[in-house]
Amino acid sequence: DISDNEVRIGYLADMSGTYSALAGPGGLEAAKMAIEDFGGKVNGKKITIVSADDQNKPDIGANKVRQWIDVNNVDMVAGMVSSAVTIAVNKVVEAKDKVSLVSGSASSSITNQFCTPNSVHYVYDTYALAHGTGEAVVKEGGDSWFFLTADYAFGHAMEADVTEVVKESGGKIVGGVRHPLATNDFSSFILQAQASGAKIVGLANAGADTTNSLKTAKEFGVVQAGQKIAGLLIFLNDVHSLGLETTQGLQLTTGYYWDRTAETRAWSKRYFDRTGKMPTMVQAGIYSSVTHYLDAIKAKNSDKASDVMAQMRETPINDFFAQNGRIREDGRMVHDMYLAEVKKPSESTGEWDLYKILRTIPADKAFRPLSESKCKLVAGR
Amino acid sequence: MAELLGFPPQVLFGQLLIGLINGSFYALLSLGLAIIFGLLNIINFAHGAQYMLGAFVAWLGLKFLGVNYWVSLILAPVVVAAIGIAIEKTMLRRLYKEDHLYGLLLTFGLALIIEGSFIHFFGVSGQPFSAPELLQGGNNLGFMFLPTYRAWIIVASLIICFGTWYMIERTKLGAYLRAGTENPQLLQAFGINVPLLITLTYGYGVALAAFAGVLAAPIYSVSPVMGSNLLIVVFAVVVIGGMGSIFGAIVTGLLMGLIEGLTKVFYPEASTTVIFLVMIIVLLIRPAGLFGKEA
Amino acid sequence: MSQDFVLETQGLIKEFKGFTAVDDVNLQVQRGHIHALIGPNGAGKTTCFNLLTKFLTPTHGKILFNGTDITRQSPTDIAKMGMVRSFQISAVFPHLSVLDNVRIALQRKLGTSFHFWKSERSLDVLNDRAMALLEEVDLAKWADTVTVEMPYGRKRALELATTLALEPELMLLDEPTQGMGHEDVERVMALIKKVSVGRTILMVEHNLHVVSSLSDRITVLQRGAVLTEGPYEEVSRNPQVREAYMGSEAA
Amino acid sequence: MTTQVLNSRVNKTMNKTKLSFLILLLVGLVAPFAIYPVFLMKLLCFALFACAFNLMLGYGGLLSFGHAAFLATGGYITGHTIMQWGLTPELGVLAGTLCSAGMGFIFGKLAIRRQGIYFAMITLALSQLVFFLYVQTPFTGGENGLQGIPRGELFGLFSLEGNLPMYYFVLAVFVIGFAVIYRTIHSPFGQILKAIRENEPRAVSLGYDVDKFKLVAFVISAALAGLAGSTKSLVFQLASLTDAHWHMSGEVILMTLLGGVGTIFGPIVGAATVVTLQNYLSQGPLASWVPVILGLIFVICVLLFRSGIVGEIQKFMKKNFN
Amino acid sequence: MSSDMKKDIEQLRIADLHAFYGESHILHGIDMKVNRGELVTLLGRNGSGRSTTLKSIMNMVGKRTGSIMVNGNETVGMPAHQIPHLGVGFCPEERGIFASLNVEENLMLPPTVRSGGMTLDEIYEMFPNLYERRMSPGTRLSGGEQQMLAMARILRTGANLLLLDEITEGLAPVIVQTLGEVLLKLKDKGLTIVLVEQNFRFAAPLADRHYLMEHGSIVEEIASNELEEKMDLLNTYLGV
Ligand SMILES: Nc1ncnc2c1ncn2[C@@H]1O[C@H](COP(=O)(O)OP(=O)(O)OP(=O)(O)O)[C@@H](O)[C@H]1O
Ligand SMILES: Nc1ncnc2c1ncn2[C@@H]1O[C@H](COP(=O)(O)OP(=O)(O)OP(=O)(O)O)[C@@H](O)[C@H]1O
Ligand SMILES: [Mg+2]
Ligand SMILES: [Mg+2]
Repeated sequence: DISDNEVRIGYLADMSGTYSALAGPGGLEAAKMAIEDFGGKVNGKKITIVSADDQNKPDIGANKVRQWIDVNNVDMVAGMVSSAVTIAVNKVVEAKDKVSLVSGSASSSITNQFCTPNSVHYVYDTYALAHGTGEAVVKEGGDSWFFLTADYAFGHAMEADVTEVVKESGGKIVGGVRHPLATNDFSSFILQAQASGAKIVGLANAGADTTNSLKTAKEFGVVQAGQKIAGLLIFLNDVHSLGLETTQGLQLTTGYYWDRTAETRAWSKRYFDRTGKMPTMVQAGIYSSVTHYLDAIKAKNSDKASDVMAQMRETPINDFFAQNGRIREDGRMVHDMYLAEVKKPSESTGEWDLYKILRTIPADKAFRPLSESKCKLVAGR
Repeated sequence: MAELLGFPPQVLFGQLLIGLINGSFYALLSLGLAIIFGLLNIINFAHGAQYMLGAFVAWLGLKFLGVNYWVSLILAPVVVAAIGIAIEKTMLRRLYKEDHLYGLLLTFGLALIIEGSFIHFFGVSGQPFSAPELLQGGNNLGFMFLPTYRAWIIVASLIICFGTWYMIERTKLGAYLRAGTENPQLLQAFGINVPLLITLTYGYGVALAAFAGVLAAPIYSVSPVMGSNLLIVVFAVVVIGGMGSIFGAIVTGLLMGLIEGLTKVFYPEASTTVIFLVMIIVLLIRPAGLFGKEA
Repeated sequence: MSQDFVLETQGLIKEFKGFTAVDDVNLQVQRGHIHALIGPNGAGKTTCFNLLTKFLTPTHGKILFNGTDITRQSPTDIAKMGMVRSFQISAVFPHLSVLDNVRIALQRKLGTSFHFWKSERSLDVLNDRAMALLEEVDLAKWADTVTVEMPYGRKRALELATTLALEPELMLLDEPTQGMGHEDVERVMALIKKVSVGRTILMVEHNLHVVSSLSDRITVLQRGAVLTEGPYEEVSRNPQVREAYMGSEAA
Repeated sequence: MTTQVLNSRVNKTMNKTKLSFLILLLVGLVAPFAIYPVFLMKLLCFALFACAFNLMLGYGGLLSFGHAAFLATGGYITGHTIMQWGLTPELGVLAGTLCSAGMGFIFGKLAIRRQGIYFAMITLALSQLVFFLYVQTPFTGGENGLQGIPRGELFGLFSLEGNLPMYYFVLAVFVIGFAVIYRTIHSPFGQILKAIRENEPRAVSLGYDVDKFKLVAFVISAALAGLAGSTKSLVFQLASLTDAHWHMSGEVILMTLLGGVGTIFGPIVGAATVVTLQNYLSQGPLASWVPVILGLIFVICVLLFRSGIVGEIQKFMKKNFN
Repeated sequence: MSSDMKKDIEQLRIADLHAFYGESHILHGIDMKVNRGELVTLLGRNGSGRSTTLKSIMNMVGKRTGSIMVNGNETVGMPAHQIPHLGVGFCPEERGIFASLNVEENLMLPPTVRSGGMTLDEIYEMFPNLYERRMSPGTRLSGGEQQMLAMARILRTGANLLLLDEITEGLAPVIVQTLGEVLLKLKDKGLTIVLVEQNFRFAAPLADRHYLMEHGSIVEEIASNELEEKMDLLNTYLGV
């Protein structure tokens, strides 16, 4: 049965900070769409949603969720961008035996050493990005890399993952810098990248740091000088705000692109009409994950974490977002990823016509195989 | 080719140049802070926000009114200065007699308001703003590719900085400023319109920030938070230079740019922290900063 | 022989970049004396004074207090040794009560000044002594007023009381009557006379009236160097002193 | 600053203070039955933090811009000692407090000779170094922080997992911390501190080693800030970089100023106000306006009631009731 | 130009002046009048309000009511920075030398408000100490030197109404004498001088009239020729 006759969803994300454009208010809108499309009720029980800004601070996020669960009896937490926040929140959610659907976070550790039985990592992770982009780039001859790495756990993880891929595929790392979070000027690092003579400059950073790196790279003519840039964590909104002039030719891995199929176009159109923006993979993922969650409740007619999680694991995900997506025991939702390249201004036909999909990375290739998992929940561990 | 500390000299040279460029931003901003602190005895925490305003005014001007870069370079500082003057006349004015902690808090509050509202309306992700035709592209100096725009930054800011310095240290008006810094009431009693002097000074300090903002717009993304990160660094610069010392602010600004630049080569992780280390060391050796006068 | 000299300077020199403010001064202050330091403006009195009280450090030379070299000691130390300065600008704790002002000075000997766990009532034992001191400078009836509210002359008196609380062996007064009306001047003179008993006092003073009637011995500085030294009568007769300092006034 | 006058009045109002504190205490004892305990605990932690800071600014006359470092250190050390060495909570908190005190001593040694803005900036700089240290050293878990710190059993006996027992533990800690501050202010030491702030050169000439006094005050303040941090890390079971960031140092200034610098209850009121605002605004429509609203409060507070909520109330009382 | 011709031109008239520092009411209805070319002194105990009187003329107090006419212009309600341009020069009791300006800059700082002020050379001639140290920072001067500087500074501006507060403070007797002579010279040049003095011995021979202040109001006006018979009065108020 459904606790206090109401399904309560908490939407937690960076609502105003660096990451607010990739999930933020747009993500909340997507979640609301999902609820509306569900008729606002599941088995006649009202669905309500509360939201909060975690300011990318784990203590604020965790505390907020704790309060949601203790006071507002929230059943599920969605959104969640900063990996640090997510890990903290998942701890609380596990302790209180509720559900969390992580769409925004990158760190693959969420379903690895930090995995919990109560959370799903839905859209993408560093492993997927690293392998998607890394392999592709090396295949095309980008076999010597220089990293611009944000000096914190996420950056390090990213760098490590990519390094592995590059080495496996026969490339080598010629150097790198670890820059502090929110560095305001990247020219010095770009200069070092140029001096390194590497073919590829890999950006193992996110948000403003990535966009600033790209701007500066453009300014210093990195690409003209014959180097290529591999953006490892770049979202549609970044490309959109930077403009094609700056980002053209950039290769990246994404879990979703609005202009890929009829379904994606249809849903994205609806989203666009509500928000005036095309959805990022995270925002699309939020809609998909919330819907999947509500379906599970509907099926089990219960919002008890164990029931819902079980149901969600059993049923494959087939919607505009994912085909044959499934949730593994470590909480990883595996689905096809896509290698995309940013179009040249000449190729683009509209404000949002930004990517061309190069190829599909099949689900089983895209994510870390369970055999390598450090997750306590994985059988044989 | 001989290596220097494991780096080919030309690489280091490039890094130093880059450092100098960033330094000239520090110089511009800390100069404004120093002037304001000097005469108003107020630690202008809104400086970062006003720097951001400068960039945004330029961006909005371009986007909605088609005002070009060169016009903005003059216009934006004027507009922001006007805002600053309004702030001074309506709020700061009431605080001069108070402990300067209050000035700091008021301006801090203002910064929160300004940045907060801009985030609300424009979001934090940076707005694109391209350099004017004339300054696009760049040329290869052999040891590095120097974008024309970066060269322009050094030139522009150095001219402004040293012009200002000359004005304050070598002219009668400057003498009034320095005197007003110490004892405005008495200066007033000599027949000088101190309130006006103060208002204009604040306006000028703010204008400097805005000017830096416009300079920054094409190379850093125009975003509401662009100033807040810079702010405490610039404070550190002012303090290292010696509170209220104009010359100190300028020179230290450039110096810190260089030091930061080198750190970005040898220990990038610490590049945003190194300035504070320098500050501690300096203050331990010279309690009033490099160019400050001992009390 | 330097026994009965409380304070002695040997070849004291202070240079400010390129400018010698105090130039080889050998000062000897005899125990029990009121010793005045006079001289034209810019002669180096205040500088000299600041050297003695460690607010400046000498470029060359030695300072001996009771025969021990204190040239390198901190202001705090010499205060503890019993050599206390009283300030040109009145040095009181403006927002404390008059009584508390004196108590602060007395408190140190209690040795509990760092005890942040004790109640401040533990200081009440000092009240009698404090009142006694206030009596001495007839401020008893002001004891509970907040100090700012007292007129200028009284503040000087209070300051003296706090200084006395340390039972100093040597008191250094910089222009004790500066900016005072005649009444206050008289009162302070009386006070100084009173407290000088069993103490040594060194003071900088421009008011010849004060100097002549108080001091046992006078040192005249000029351009940083000692011009002459001796009792008032002698000094005031010295033509150089008249020319450089007193003018026709003294007589 | 305007606070001096207030302090000089503190002695007279001592009994009044004791009374109001008893009332507060009673409120504190019953509060968790009306209000969400975790929220209350957060509030108490910040109140203690602000009080500690106020000891320095309001009574030592020194504005520290680096108190975040102490808060964070308390949290990290407590978290680490409990998670890695399996200490019981009270010992963990003790460890955190001591380490903060130690750090306070180092900060003090370096900064204490400087006055005003220079003091503020050195403390800021030092706290930035500490921040950097905590970003780099593995034991803090980088930006993930120390996650899932167990609340454990007090003295190895009473479990603190539940919110209520935890709350009373926090309340007890707060009361102790507050008592220490109160006593410090009204002690022989406090007297000298007052004197120094009133007229430092004079204090020197009276033979007081001014720097030592300031240092002791600073260490006490740091220790209590650490205590607040340690307790906080137990409450949220998390120690993160947020606490070490200079914004935190700014926030505590805001709280103190808002409540009333140099007033004994000011910081508590200030902390309560700020924490409540942040808590209730951060969800719902005004969420993205939180910084703006805080900013407005700053401005209004500085322009209209400069001596803070409590300060203004005291003034009002003075005007109308004696 | 014979001075008696100007004697009756009214340079300064103060009527029912009240002055406040924040809460505290300092001056309680001052009335006084100074003619051109006159030198009058304000005598009184410490805290009797003499400096405050001068400061009120310069509009340097918290609040002031009543009337202050300078050269026939009402200055109450006039912003402080306009008053000097009526030809008023003020030498404050705390000297107010600017540390960040060197001696010469300090001298040159006040704008000239009328023609006929002293030239730099004349000033240096009068105060050789200042010439010696003209390039050193203002506050590096000794107490006395600073006093000279503060005085000299306003002589340059050509102001014809001088408000001098305790200018002999901390000066060696010789300098005090020279200063006395200077004042007489200025008087002959037709300048009007209001002098606040502790040093009665200095002021008495110079002044045409004395105003005796007590608790922020004027209790007695004494012409120099009446000094003798009013001596006992002075004694009771000042203890001369
Ligand atoms: N810090 C300083 N730097 C440079 N010169 C100084 C400094 N302090 C004093 N002097 C110079 O040293 C000389 C002596 O100064 P000092 O204050 O000792 O004179 P004084 O005897 O006290 O005179 P007065 O009686 O006027 O106070 C003066 O000429 C002054 O200009
Ligand atoms: N800034 C101020 N704020 C408050 N009260 C003041 C201020 N300045 C002076 N007073 C008070 O005004 C009264 C008159 O001061 P004023 O300086 O005019 O006295 P005075 O006659 O000049 O004596 P003296 O200058 O010798 O001390 C005194 O009681 C003094 O305490
Ligand atoms: Mg002197
Ligand atoms: Mg006076």
